[in-house]
Amino acid sequence: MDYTLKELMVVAAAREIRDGEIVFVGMRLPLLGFAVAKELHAPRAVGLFENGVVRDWPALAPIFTMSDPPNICRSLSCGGLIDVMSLLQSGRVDLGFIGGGEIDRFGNLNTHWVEENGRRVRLPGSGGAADIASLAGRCIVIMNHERRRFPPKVRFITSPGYGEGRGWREGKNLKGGGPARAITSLGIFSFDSESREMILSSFHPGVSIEEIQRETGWPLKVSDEVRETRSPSVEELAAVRKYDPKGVWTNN
Amino acid sequence: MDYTLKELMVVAAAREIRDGEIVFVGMRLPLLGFAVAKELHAPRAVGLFENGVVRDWPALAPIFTMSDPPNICRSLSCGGLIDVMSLLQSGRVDLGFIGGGEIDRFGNLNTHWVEENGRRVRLPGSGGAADIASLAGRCIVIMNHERRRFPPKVRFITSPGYGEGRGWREGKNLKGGGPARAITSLGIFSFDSESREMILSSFHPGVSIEEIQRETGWPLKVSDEVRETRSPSVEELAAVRKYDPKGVWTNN
Amino acid sequence: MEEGIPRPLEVEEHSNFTIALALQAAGMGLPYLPTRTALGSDFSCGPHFSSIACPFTGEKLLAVRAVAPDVAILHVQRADSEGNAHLWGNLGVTREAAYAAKRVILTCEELVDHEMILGDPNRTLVPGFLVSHVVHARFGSHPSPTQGYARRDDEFYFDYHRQSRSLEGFQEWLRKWVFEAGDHEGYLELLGKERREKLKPGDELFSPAVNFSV
Amino acid sequence: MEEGIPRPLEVEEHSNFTIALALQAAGMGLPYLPTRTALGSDFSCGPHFSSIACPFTGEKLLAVRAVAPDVAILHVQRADSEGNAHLWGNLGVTREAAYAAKRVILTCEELVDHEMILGDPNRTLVPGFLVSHVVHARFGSHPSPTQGYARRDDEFYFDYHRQSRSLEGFQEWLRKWVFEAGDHEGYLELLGKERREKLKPGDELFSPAVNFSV
Repeated sequence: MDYTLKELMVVAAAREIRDGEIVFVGMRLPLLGFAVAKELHAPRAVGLFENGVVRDWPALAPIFTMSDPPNICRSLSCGGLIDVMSLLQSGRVDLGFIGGGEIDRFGNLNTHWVEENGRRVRLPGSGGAADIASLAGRCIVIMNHERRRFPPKVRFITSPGYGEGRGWREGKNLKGGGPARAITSLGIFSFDSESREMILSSFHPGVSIEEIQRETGWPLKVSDEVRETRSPSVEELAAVRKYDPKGVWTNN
Repeated sequence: MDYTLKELMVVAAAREIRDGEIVFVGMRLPLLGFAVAKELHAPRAVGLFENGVVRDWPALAPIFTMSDPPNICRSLSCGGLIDVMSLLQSGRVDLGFIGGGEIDRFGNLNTHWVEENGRRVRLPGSGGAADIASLAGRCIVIMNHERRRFPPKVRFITSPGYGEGRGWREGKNLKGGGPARAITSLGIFSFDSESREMILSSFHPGVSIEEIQRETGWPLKVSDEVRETRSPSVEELAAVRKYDPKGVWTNN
Repeated sequence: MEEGIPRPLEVEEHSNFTIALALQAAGMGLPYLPTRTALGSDFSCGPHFSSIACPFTGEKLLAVRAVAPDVAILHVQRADSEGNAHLWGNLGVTREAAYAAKRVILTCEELVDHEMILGDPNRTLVPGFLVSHVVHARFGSHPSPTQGYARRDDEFYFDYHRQSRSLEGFQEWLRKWVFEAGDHEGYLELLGKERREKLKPGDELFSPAVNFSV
Repeated sequence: MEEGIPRPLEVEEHSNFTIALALQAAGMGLPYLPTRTALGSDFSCGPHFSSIACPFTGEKLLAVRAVAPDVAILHVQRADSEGNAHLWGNLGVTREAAYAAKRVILTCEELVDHEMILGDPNRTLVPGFLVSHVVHARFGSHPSPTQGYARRDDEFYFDYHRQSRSLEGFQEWLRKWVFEAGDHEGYLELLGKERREKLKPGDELFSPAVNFSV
């Protein structure tokens, strides 16, 4: 392989962004994915950050937090948190990226606490993830794929996916569309439009469906059209490396 | 008299402002009153305008509306309407000035409609007056004193005074203190702390109590300590004329 | 208007604060916002208000129904062709209206490069993707003022108030300033060069620059 | 913290949006604000949330109880001695916190003349009468950045994260950077001149001035 797994994941995230879309961008991989999409197929996409920043081009320099000066400088707009959350709540954000400590078969995410060796371990909590999961037109989840992170049912719903399945979001009056895709370290998943259950749509090069099943805590549904995840193109890889020249985010 | 009635009213308004107070300023006479108070006894008073402006010194030049550039320029803060209304709603405004088309014995104001010759005449509505009357620590009402404007009960409450008397504001959960004073073209009134009814506390020079009663639509209560309104001092008059040199607001 | 000429209009009574909250609610994507104002005002009996209790304290509040205008027309000093704009001076409910409206039309004193907007992102009114049209219109707020670009035309207001007292006077005013003016260029010409010169503000009073360096 | 060392803390779970709304509610003088977020999130079962119905549409919403902090400590670029301040760059929930808090302490990179604040009233954070204390503290946001004045000290964060993994490491960190530093001057000295120089941002990037002329 002449690319890293994280480069593949960044490219997969970038491919989810359509031109002209309003995107709630997270840090790390989605941030890079946004830059790659802007560079290639979505030059008119606009990025929103929950601190109030709206950008139509990537940050001036590599950043660790969305509030670092290079992400503020020469942004399109730098208002307050409530300004961008208002755009989200009024249905004007097309998609958002989130991650989590645990994800279950209906795409619910837990970033509050997990149990490790019988001890409750505190995770960072919601941040803006519950807001994006509740309100964005569609959500893209980015996860490390390990069995302990893929239980059949999360212990605590921080960021709602489809809850207990079909109709659950509507019953809660959640206006956002819910998870459209999960991009994991092993493959890419979509969600069944009827049952709302996670379905494997592609496995990354060198990963078998069996391995993915082993790392998933419930009997995995596999799409009839399952295939290998398309490798990054030369242009895609060049774009990733332009924005992460030292591999800070994308070295394995 | 070496001063006009309106100069007397401006000075009376100025005297209501204590040093350091946060004042919701209206246009015309209260605006001048604020300038006079700042010049003389209340140098640390701060003026709020419902368009979002906060000033610690009077406008650069005479203005017709609070949004005229001389009222914006070199203000302390120029935010939005909701910013200053939030200060009002959270109880941080000490007093506000309002006027009206009609006022009744409990200090309720009507600026919605009156009947003239059997025809309903539309007035400008609330503007910010209902908000100030509802929420300011105390309210100062400025009125032309004519019998048709002083009915026993207003036909429509735009800006609440004490409603039907004692306890009414508390029943409505109104957080502001209600009218503390009415400065009219004939005299100055306070409000009884028990019954909440308007009480004549001073009559302007040259005006008799009988005349005030004739121009008031209910049997007028008169304070035991009623006296003549104190004439403007030399300093007060000088301050009024400094800010209204052409008498735009204070010529009779 | 009270007589329904040329046709009746439906009026929703508001205070300055409640209409601002109605716009803010729509801009935030909410069906209402609560407030403590107007609890004793007779106009708060309208169907766009509702008496509610706080779910935590039980105290009486007023709910204000959201208002999402079909269109908001807003005047700014600087805009780029994508609708990213700098507004300064008086704000009032401009931002709330821009977030609330289904469509936003910006008129601007100066059409500027995108780069200039990026130079001060804290001053951006709303992101351009909320804006549907940008119109370059010098003196576009006339007879109202625009900080740094136009004084208030007090005489124009006095004239309007005088003429609009009668139906005939108002129609005459309309004929001259709207129908015969035709477009904004015609309107400015009608206003005349001398008057436009008088509306230009005095000495420049520039804000202190701020440093966005990284 | 999970183990209650040195003493237990009560935690209210929020999302970024709900804590911002809780502050906004307090700053607006309201006991709560409604929202559409977190309707399916387990933390919204806490006592500071309540499921409500819109009084107009009947739809399900979430009420967020107001949070009025006892004190807000906010860092700005410029403040005068009365607490009138210019803040630019990242805003987040700074304004909401300033309106919500019972007391506001400002730390500032530069203590400036009142006249400079008046030069750009649109950039004023909050009127000074809401501010109880002003502290002149260069690099006052360290290790976080301040636009135009200080870069983020990434290394300092890495060190802290490393050391705070164990109780002993955290206590050692506290001893050095808090107790022994003593005050802000001591802290800056401990940081060292070289490190402070490295934190200074690069080439100046000034905002375009705006004209407030009348």
